[in-house]
Amino acid sequence: MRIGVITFPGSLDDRDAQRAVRLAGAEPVALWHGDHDLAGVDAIVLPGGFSYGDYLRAGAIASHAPIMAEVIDAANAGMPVLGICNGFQMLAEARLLPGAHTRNAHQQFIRRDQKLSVENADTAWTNQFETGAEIIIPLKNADGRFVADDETIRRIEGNGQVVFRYVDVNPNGSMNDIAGVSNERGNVVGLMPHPEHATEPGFGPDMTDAMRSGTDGLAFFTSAIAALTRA
Amino acid sequence: MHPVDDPWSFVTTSQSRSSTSLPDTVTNAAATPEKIQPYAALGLKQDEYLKIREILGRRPTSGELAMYSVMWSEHCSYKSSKNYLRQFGQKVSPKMKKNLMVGMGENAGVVDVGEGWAVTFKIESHNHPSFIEPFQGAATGVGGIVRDIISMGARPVAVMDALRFGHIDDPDTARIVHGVVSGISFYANCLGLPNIGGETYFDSVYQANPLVNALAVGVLRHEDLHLANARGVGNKVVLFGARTGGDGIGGASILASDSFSAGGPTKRPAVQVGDPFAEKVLIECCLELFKLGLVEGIQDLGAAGISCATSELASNGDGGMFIDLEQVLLRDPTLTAEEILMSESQERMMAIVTPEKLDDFLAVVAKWDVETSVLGEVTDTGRLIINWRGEEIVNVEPRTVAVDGPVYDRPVAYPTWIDALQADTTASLPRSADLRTDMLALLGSANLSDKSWITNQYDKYVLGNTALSFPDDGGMVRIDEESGLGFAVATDANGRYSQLDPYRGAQLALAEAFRNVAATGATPVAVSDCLNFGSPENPEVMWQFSKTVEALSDGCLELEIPVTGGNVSFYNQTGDQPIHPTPVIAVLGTIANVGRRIPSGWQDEGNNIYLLGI
Amino acid sequence: MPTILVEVMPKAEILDPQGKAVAGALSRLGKDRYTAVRIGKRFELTVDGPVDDAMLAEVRGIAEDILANTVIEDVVSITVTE
Amino acid sequence: MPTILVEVMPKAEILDPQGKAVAGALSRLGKDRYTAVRIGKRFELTVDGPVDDAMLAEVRGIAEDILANTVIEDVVSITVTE
Ligand SMILES: Nc1ncnc2c1ncn2[C@@H]1O[C@H](COP(=O)(O)OP(=O)(O)O)[C@@H](O)[C@H]1O
Repeated sequence: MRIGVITFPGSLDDRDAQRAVRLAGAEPVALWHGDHDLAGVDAIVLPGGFSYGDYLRAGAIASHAPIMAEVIDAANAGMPVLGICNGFQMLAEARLLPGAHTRNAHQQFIRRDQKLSVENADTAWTNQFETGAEIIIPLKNADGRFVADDETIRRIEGNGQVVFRYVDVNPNGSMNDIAGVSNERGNVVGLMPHPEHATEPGFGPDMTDAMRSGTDGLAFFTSAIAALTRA
Repeated sequence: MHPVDDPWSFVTTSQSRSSTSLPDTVTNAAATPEKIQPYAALGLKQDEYLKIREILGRRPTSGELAMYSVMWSEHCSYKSSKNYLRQFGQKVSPKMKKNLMVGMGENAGVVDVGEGWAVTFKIESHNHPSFIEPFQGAATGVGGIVRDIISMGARPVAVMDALRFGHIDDPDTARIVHGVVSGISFYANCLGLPNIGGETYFDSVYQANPLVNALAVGVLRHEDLHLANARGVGNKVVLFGARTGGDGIGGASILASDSFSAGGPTKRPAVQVGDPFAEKVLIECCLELFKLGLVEGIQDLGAAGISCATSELASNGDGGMFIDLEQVLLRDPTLTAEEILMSESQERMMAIVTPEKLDDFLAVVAKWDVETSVLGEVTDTGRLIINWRGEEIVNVEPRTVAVDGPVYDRPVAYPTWIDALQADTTASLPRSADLRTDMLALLGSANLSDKSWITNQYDKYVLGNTALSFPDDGGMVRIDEESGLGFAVATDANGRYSQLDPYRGAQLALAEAFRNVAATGATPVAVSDCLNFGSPENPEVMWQFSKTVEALSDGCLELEIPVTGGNVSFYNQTGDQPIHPTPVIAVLGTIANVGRRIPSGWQDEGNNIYLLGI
Repeated sequence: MPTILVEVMPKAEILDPQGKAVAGALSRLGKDRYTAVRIGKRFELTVDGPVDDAMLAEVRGIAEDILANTVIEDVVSITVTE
Repeated sequence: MPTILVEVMPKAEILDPQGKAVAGALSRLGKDRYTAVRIGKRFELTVDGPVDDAMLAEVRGIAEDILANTVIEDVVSITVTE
C-alpha cells in the first residue's frame, strides 16, 4: 500500500505524516507540489504547515499548485485523500470539501491536546473507529475556524459529512463545533487537528493515564489501508 | 557634499533623492580629503574615524564609512567585551575541548554528540527592535538566530525564548508582551520549529527595555559541517534569498548601540519585517545545497547585511573578494549603494560556490523559487573591492573591517551602592503572621503564575521528535529515530541575584541551567550565553560585566563544559538607568536514548518523594 | 504604471472576529459611536502596460478565484488608478 | 447608517510578504503582467448618527493610533459613504 504525502513550499508536518504512514504499516511516498505526477500512489495526504506562509488565506495559494489538478481528478475518482490542518484548508479552497476557514475567534494561534468525537466512522479515513468514539488529537492552528453558510451547514449535517466534532472545548469558534468534514462520497476527509502527531508513544498528546502517550491518530491511516484493501 | 547638520542625508529614503546620484568613489575620496563626513551620527567616535583614515591612508568613501560604522559598532565588533570574552577560550581543560568541533567565533558552536551526529546551538538578543516594534522585532530575532544555525550546515530543529518584560501592571507592558509572544509564535510556528521551553519574567527594570533572547538548536551529520569563509580564487560569491530593501538601515549601529532617547523619530531607521515563509524555503533550499555538496562556504546576513557577510567571508578565507554591488537584487530600486551595504533585510544568505558547480547551485535554488544573483568572486588581491555602476566605491583590507576593529579596555568601577544593597537582607522585611496570605501572594504573582497562556501559542509537536517541553525544566528532542539519541536544553537567568552579586548571580544561573538539564536525564556538554547589560561606558556596568564573565568562565571550568558561543547585548537602559545585569545561560546536554528521559511532575501514585541537595 | 485596486470584504453573514475585536477595543477606549467594524482586504496590483477591457476581465477572474474566497468573501470593487 | 471607510497599506519601503506571495502565485499561473502586488486593509466603521468634522477628526486619530501600525503602515484614505 503506497500513501503519498505532498510537500508544498511551507509544508511543515510532511515528514511527520510520512512517519505516521510508516508506523501504520504503509509505504510513504514523497510527492512534490510542482509535479503533475501522483507516482501511482493509492491514497494521498495533504499535510499541515503554512504553505506560502498562509498569506492571503490559509491554503489558498497552494490550492492552485500544479499537482492539485491530479489530486482533484483522483479525489473525484474515489481515491482516499486526507487533508490535515493546512491540507484541510487547501481542500476547502479547492472546493473538494465544503466550507472555509477564518482566523480563530480569539485571534491567536493555539496548540492543545484536543478531544474529538468521531461522528462518522464510515469514511475512508475513519472506518477503524466506532461512531461516537472520543479521541485525543493534538491541534495547532491560527486559522482553524470552520465556517459555511446555513444552507451548507444543514446539508453537511444531514448527509453525515461532519466527521469530527470538538468535545468539551471549541478551540477556535468553529460553527457547530465542527473539527472535520468529508465529501459526499466519504473518500475525501479534512480536519484541523493533527492525527500524525498521535501515532508514536512518547511523542503524542497527554492522556489521562500517562503523558505524551496518545496514539489515537494511527487509526486514521489504518482506516485508509483497510478501505483500500476492501476495495 | 553632505552638510554636517544633516548627517543622514545619504541614508534616508526621501523622495527627492535621485537614483542616478553619483556615488562617492575611491578616487573621489582620495581627491577630497577635506570633505566633512557624518561619522558621529553613524555611531563612530572621532578617534575611530581617524583610525579608519589612517588604515586607508585617505578618507573613507561614504560606502566604506557605512561599512566600518556598522562593523565597528558594539553590536558587531564586541569592542567593549572582547578582552573579557577571551577567558572562555583560556580557562579550558582537555575534557572541555574533547567533543568541541567548532568553538567560539563562528556563527554558532558545534558539539560532537556521537553516532556521527553533531549539535549546534546559540542564544542571541533582539531586545531593542522588540521594544520599538514588538511583533516584528521578536519575529526577526527568531529568524536571525535560526539563520546562524543553518549557516553551520545544520537543520534547525528547535527554538526557545527567554523573555523579560516590565511591570505587569504598566499600560505599555501588554503591548510589548503580546506583540513579542505573537511574533515568536508566528515566526517559529511558521518555520515548523518546535518551541521547547524558555522563561518569562516581569520586573519594572525592563519597562522600556524588554529582553527578548531567542535560542535555536540544529543537528547535522559530521560531514555536513560548513563554515563562513571565502576560499579558492575564482569561486563565485552568490547572494540568495529575499531581495534587499530599505529595512533597518543603520539599525546595527543606531538601534543596537545607543539608548532609545538618542536620535528621535526622524532618524529612526525603518524596522525589519520578517517573512518566515521565505526563511522556511531558504532552510530547505540550503539543506538541499549542503546535501549535494554545492557550497564551499556560507554566511547568513544579519545585522550589517552585505557589509558583514562580504568582509567576514573574505577575512576568514583567502582575503580577497570582488563584488559588483549592482548585481544585488533590490526590492526598492531607489536604494543608494550605502543603503544596500547597510540594509538588514531578512531571509538572505551568501554562499561561495565553485564555477563548475554554479549551474547545479542555480538549479536547486530555482527549484525552491528562491531569487539569486552572483555578485562577484574570490580574488587573490587581499582586498575587498566593491564596484557600483562601474566605479570603485570600496577598497579595503577585509580584516580591518571585520576582525581588527577597535578594542576597548573600558574603565571599571566597583558600585558603591552594592554594599548597602547586600546589607539590606530579608531580616528587615516585615513578617506576616499568616502563612496563607503569603502563599496566596506568591501564587498570584506574575512571575510564579502559569505560563501556559504563552506556551499554548507555541507549536511543540512539529517534527515529531519533542521528548520534553513545557512544563518540564528543560526541553528535549530526539535526534535519531533509530537509536533514540537526543539532546536537552535549558535556559536560566536571575537578574535580581546578579544585581546583588554579579559573580555569584551568573554562577547561580549557570548552575540552574546545568541542573535543569541534568534533571531531564541528559549529561550537560556545552554552554551558550546571552549577556544583557547596561551601557559599557558606565564603569559600574563594566564592573558587573567583568564579574559575570569571570564567574561564567570559572564556573564552566569547574563543571568542565565549554562555552561555545553567545551574544553580548549592551546599552540596555532607560536614560541613565541600566537594567539589572541579566546573563541568560543556556546549557545543552546529550542523552543516549530519549526513551529514558525523566519528566518533571508527579508520575505515578505511590512513588516516593525525596529532597536532594543542601 | 497603472494600478488596479481590488477590494474584498467578508460576507455580511460571516462573523468577522477581527472586526469585532477592534470594535470592542474602540468602545473600551470610550469611543462608542461605532456600532460595527468590519475588516477586509485591499489589493493593489501594479500593471505593466495599459489597462484594457481584456485585462479588467482577467482581474475580475483573479479577484473571484484567488484574491477572494467567495464562500466567505465578496469582491466589493475593482477600480483603476493613475 | 453612514459608514466610514479607512484604508491602510504597508509602507512602500517595508517588505510585504503577503503581496509577494500573491504576485508569485499569479506569475506561476501564467498571469505575468502584474509587476507588483501589495496587500493592505480596508476597515468599514459603521457609525451611529451623522458624521461631522469632529467625528472625522476622531476617526483620523483612531486610524493612526489603532487601525494602522504607523511604524510599518500608512493610512492611505478616509472616506464617508452612504
Ligand atoms: N517564554 C517562554 N517560552 C517558552 N517556554 C516558556 C516560556 N516561559 C515559560 N516557559 C516554560 O513554561 C514552563 C514553566 O515555566 P516557569 O513558570 O518559569 O517554571 P520554572 O520556574 O520551573 O522554570 C517551563 O517548561 C518553561 O520552559
